[in-house]
Amino acid sequence: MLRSTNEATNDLNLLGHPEDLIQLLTPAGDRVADPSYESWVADVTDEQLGSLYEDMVVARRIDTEATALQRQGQLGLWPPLLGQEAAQIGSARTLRTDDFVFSSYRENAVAYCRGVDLTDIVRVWRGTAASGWNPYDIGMATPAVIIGAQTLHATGYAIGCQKDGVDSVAIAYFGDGATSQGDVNEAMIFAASFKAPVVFFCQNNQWAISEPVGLQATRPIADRAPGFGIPSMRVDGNDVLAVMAATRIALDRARRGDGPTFIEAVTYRMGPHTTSDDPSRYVDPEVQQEWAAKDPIIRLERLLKATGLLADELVASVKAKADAVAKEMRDGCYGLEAPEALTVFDNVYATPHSWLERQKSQYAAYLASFEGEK
Amino acid sequence: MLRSTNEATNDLNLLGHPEDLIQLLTPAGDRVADPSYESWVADVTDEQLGSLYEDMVVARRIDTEATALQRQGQLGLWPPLLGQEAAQIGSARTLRTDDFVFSSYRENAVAYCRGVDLTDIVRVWRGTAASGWNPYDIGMATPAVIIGAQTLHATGYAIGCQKDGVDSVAIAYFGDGATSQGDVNEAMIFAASFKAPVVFFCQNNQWAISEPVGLQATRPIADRAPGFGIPSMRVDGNDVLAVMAATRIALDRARRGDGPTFIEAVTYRMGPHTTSDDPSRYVDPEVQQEWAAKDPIIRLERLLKATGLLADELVASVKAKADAVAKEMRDGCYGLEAPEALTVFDNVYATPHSWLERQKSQYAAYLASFEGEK
Amino acid sequence: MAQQSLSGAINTGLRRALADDPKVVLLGEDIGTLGGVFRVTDGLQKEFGTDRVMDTPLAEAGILGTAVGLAFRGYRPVVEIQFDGFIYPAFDQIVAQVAKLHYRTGGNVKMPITIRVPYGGGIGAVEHHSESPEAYFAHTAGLRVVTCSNPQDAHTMIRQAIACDDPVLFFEPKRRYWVKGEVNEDLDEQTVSMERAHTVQEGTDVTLVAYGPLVITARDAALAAADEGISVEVIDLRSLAPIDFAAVEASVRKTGRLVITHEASQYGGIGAEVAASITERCFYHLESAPARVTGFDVPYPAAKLEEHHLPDLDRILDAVDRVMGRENSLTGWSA
Amino acid sequence: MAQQSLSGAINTGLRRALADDPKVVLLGEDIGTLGGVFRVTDGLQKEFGTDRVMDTPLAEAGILGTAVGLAFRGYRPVVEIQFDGFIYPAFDQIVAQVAKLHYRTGGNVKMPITIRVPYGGGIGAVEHHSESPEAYFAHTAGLRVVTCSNPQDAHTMIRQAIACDDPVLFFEPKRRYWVKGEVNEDLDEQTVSMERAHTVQEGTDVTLVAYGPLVITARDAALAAADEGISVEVIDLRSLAPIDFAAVEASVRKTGRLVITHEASQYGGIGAEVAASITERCFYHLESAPARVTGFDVPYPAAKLEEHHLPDLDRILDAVDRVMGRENSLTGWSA
Ligand SMILES: Cc1ncc(C[n+]2csc(CCOP(=O)(O)OP(=O)(O)O)c2C)c(N)n1
Ligand SMILES: Cc1ncc(C[n+]2csc(CCOP(=O)(O)OP(=O)(O)O)c2C)c(N)n1
Ligand SMILES: [Mg+2]
Ligand SMILES: [Mg+2]
Repeated sequence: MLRSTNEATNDLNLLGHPEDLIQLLTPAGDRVADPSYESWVADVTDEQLGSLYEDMVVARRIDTEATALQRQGQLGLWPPLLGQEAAQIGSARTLRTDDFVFSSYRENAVAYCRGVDLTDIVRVWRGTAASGWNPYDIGMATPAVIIGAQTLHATGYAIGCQKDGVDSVAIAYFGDGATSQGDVNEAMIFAASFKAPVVFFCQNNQWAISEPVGLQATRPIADRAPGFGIPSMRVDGNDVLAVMAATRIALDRARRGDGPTFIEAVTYRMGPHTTSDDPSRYVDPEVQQEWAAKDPIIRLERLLKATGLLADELVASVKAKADAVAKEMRDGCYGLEAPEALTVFDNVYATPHSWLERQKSQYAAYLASFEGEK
Repeated sequence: MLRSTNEATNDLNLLGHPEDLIQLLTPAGDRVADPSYESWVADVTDEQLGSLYEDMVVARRIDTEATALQRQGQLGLWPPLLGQEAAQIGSARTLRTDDFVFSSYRENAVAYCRGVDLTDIVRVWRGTAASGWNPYDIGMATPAVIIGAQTLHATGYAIGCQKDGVDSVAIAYFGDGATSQGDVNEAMIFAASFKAPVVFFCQNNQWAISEPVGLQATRPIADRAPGFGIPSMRVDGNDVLAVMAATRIALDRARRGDGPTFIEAVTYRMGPHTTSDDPSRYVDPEVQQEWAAKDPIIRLERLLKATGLLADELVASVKAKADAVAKEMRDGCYGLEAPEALTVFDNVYATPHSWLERQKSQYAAYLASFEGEK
Repeated sequence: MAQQSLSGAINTGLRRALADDPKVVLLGEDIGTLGGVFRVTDGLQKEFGTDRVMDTPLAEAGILGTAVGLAFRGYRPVVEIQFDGFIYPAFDQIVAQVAKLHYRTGGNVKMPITIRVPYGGGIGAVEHHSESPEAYFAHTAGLRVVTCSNPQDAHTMIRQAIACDDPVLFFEPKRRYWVKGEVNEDLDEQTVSMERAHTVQEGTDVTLVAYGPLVITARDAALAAADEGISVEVIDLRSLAPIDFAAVEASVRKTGRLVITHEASQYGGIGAEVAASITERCFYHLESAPARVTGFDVPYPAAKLEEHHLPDLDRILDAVDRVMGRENSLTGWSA
Repeated sequence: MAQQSLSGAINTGLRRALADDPKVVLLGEDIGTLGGVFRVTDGLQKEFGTDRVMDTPLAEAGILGTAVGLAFRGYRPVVEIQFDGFIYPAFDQIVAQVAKLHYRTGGNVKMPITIRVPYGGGIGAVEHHSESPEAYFAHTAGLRVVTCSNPQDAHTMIRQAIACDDPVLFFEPKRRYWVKGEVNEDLDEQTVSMERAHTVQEGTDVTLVAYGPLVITARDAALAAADEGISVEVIDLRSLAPIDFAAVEASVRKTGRLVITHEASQYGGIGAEVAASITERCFYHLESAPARVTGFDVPYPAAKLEEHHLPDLDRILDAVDRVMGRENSLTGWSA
């Protein structure tokens, strides 16, 4: 069950030294020839390039729409993913429906790829429910807000897949800040020991609220995993093709029974941490500008233009899709009402609970005591 | 405050790739010429070699004596350090009195080097006190039983030294099993971020009770630290000179302001986990034999013999010392009585506490109610 | 129907659970080859394999977090925490994840995780090996907390805990591991239920509520009290969250007096909830204020002091005298 | 004497502590450049430097464990836990280390660590941002637990907490951060003490015990009760461990009735200890069973449901009617 040092070393060679950043598409929109990775996306057709473009545009639209809804007071809070579209779409689009996602709160583009009902995306942020969706419907757990906790859940789920003898994979999404949590390190240790089919997908967006990644790590985050016996890759997180390639390599290793892989997707949080954050207190506008120039959508747009794939129909259909998605989400949001009072007692337990039933019954009596009043 | 990747890399080069095992004294008792490390123990005089020998013999004697006391029912429990004398003596003897040790329960040879009162070593194991000694008297915290917790304490203490502008160093002792705990990983992260003058000294004795190190780590433990930006060394833990050299390098780096260093001392737990453990259930006798051949004391004895330093006087004085120490500890142990009942309420708080005072007063009344009875 | 020790009864209960349901998996430190430091899982890895009985790396948060993932995948993880004092590194995973996931997922994801915890003192151990942390978990919505006091209950209850679709903290009174008793492995819910309190002995003057390691002590105290002409009804709670208050209430309505005992610290302990709830439910039946006989509000003390810290027969009798209005250690005491 | 908001009063309290004692250091996530997500540490890093006010890596156990080491070295760390729900990863360091080290070292090593925790609900937040975990710490020997309800107390108490040689959990009612009030920075121990309960309003019929965010609600309830001819005495506990029971007892001996309210879940909460202890101390002065008005025993609910979960004026008045023996929501109710 435990892997030998040699195997691990081979894996490391296979994946190259974590420090070089994998890139297949430059900010200028040029394809990069990289033998060890481009083969993993060689099958991506022009059409699929177009749909990746659509996904990213739609994801950004969902994000800006939700941000607007929060500004209008329709949502209590929203954690923008602005700038991280390639990291999320590129990875999530490589997953199979029988794979399972354990994410944090910012992975709404991932949820979109998993086929989430758009209304479900805003449910929790509107405060009308504890849960957005049924994890088993879309193969994605409801987000973990406790930083890092979900990485262990992904590892356990992966061990379960292993026991079931299936080649499904669990993928954990987490941030650069999360890598400081004990849970994330323990997840790597458990995953390595049991050779679990799990992918650790770290979106290094340079910030943990106001804390720069340099406070969490004094070396590239991808450097850590190898020490735990987990091969890692450091990929340009704003390059949807590179992200796809890296994720496919990781998924392939997991399905082949080679165990966990760690991916550091180097990207940037272009928006505030959440709608209640004020980045002007800590973000350097110049750095922000540098990253704006590396925008994931623009670079793919440039490629599509250059290769003549950005036909008017595509532009039009993408816009139409984005509008439709935004409208569906907005309408769904408006339709979300406060739940009935006594539902506050639901789902605490799966089986009858004498104490809670008594409490519920007493509160029902309390509510009843107001009936007839004004 | 944060170190750059380059610095870290240089450190790594400086310390060599963690995987090669540093050794200056072979099991056969031959000195190994290793330019990058032998210079660090070049100043060790023949006399000092003799006292290192004495320390190890005494440490083993303390250990066997305490084990005997447990067998006789004088102690409730004892965690033998048998086989780990070189790792503990070699490292602890390089410390200054103003350095501070944060250890686990097995580091009794370290406590001996710190000048602990011999009776204090057995106090806790006899169950007569919560604490063996005053940490400030010997620059060593009372042992942490919660695996890994002390590594963070050492890091915090080191940050304190940094703030005070002194070149004192904190050293954390922990085991191979401890490296799986989130706390130990967080300690490395904090130490790296704040460049704290702390030495992480891991005694890899191959076992965490019945679990082999392979369950905790699929690669050498020393491989982990570099990923966190902490240079590491992998040293023959049964070679007192190699351990000294490695520890001195680490201490020197810390004092120079270069931050934390990780040392993996590869050794073997020759005894049971504790006196209540039954290793026959999980230890392979052959492996045990292989390690017996690498005994830390025997190899130094061979060197001393070969170099004619093992004079009869030395042998005699060492034996006398060991006998004296054992006797002092044994007598001290016998002298330890159960504390007075009401002391159970002492030291819970440093300042008056109304609730606890009431509880104490009521228990005093309860005890008084028996007075006069038979 | 054979004699089994309490630890042996849990072992046979685990064996039955592993045999009956392929989704049951055991996780913990040293539970495989070694069979656990208390041998509670002895022989199970040999019988069911390393896939069903897994030794894990030394990290409690890792163990619980992994169990959560296994539960997501449809497994029923049974986790062993080696000693009571080592459960805290897993506190976040237990309180923020295990306890809340069913609620968080709108009831779609079940967390049928059983967390076995050898707990309590009286074995002369060093720090962290004798604690009673049950109140932390009883105060946490989403968790169930139970504890056993004899081999029969231990066997039946561990199987009920594993079969339960909610997460269950299963506290094992380690100092009673060696107590022997008849065990019928085929008892039904009606006879022994982890949710229902058990009246160990009937009485009419005082209701004495105990659980886990102190049930035996409480029963002995009741016998001693009888000699003094006091009829004590002893109730073994079994479930600490929720507590079977209907049973305790019925008893107190009869006796009018209540004494609660546990090893855990008193301040904010289970005893406080029992006293508060029972006072709420039958205030007008109470002849005197409920009394608590518990461990002191100190870190678990050195072995040579634990005899003072732990409630014993005399301290319980003293409280019985107090609720009976007889002379006791606090007669004439003033703060 | 200037008007300060509750958060501002803590900020000035921290500033004074940093200025008065060079050993005071602040540690936490986002407390430096950002000044904390609630701006409680706003400007302090600028004023005292990164050596005194440290942004730490994102790991609560790491923060507390580091604070322990700093305390060993003679520092007085003041730690900020960003939100109540994020304290659990540090639970082991707090409960097994911070709380026990003074005891473990025979009183030789002090742990003057202050753990600041913005807590409680009412701000429409998502999960883990509205919890009230005080009972876990109150049940832990070795820790002190306090909470403030107004700017003056906030300022004086945070300084007293930092000056205290014992570890102190300092719970800050986040939904009251913006409440303004007069703050005299030079008050002495006699006037405001974190150890002594404060009688917010005198009354003769019912003693209403509250703390933190609900003190304002309790006072409003008392005013409303007055209109119904019920005289309610409102007590702000301030210290939750230990509780100033002498003050509560004196009040209940006068009123004969007790209502306790807190946002935290009821089962095993602070209210249970108050009810149990007061019943023990003045059973024969009680006219009715102490009543508890608390959050439900559920994970903190979605924002749109929190109005039901949180005790409010009406629920408190309903309990006041209950202890007064007047008609109330449970009149005629049966399980
Ligand atoms: C255990 C825990 N501590 C603190 C927080 C508060 N918090 C929420 S998000 C966040 C920063 C997370 O940064 P990162 O992991 O990089 O993810 P990102 O927000 O950048 O996507 C913090 C500190 C939390 N949610 N959980
Ligand atoms: C948090 C925690 N979990 C479990 C234990 C029980 N335990 C005591 S020692 C030990 C093994 C430790 O192994 P290692 O770190 O290698 O140190 P060694 O005993 O080999 O010196 C375990 C699991 C503990 N003390 N603390
Ligand atoms: Mg980030
Ligand atoms: Mg070991």
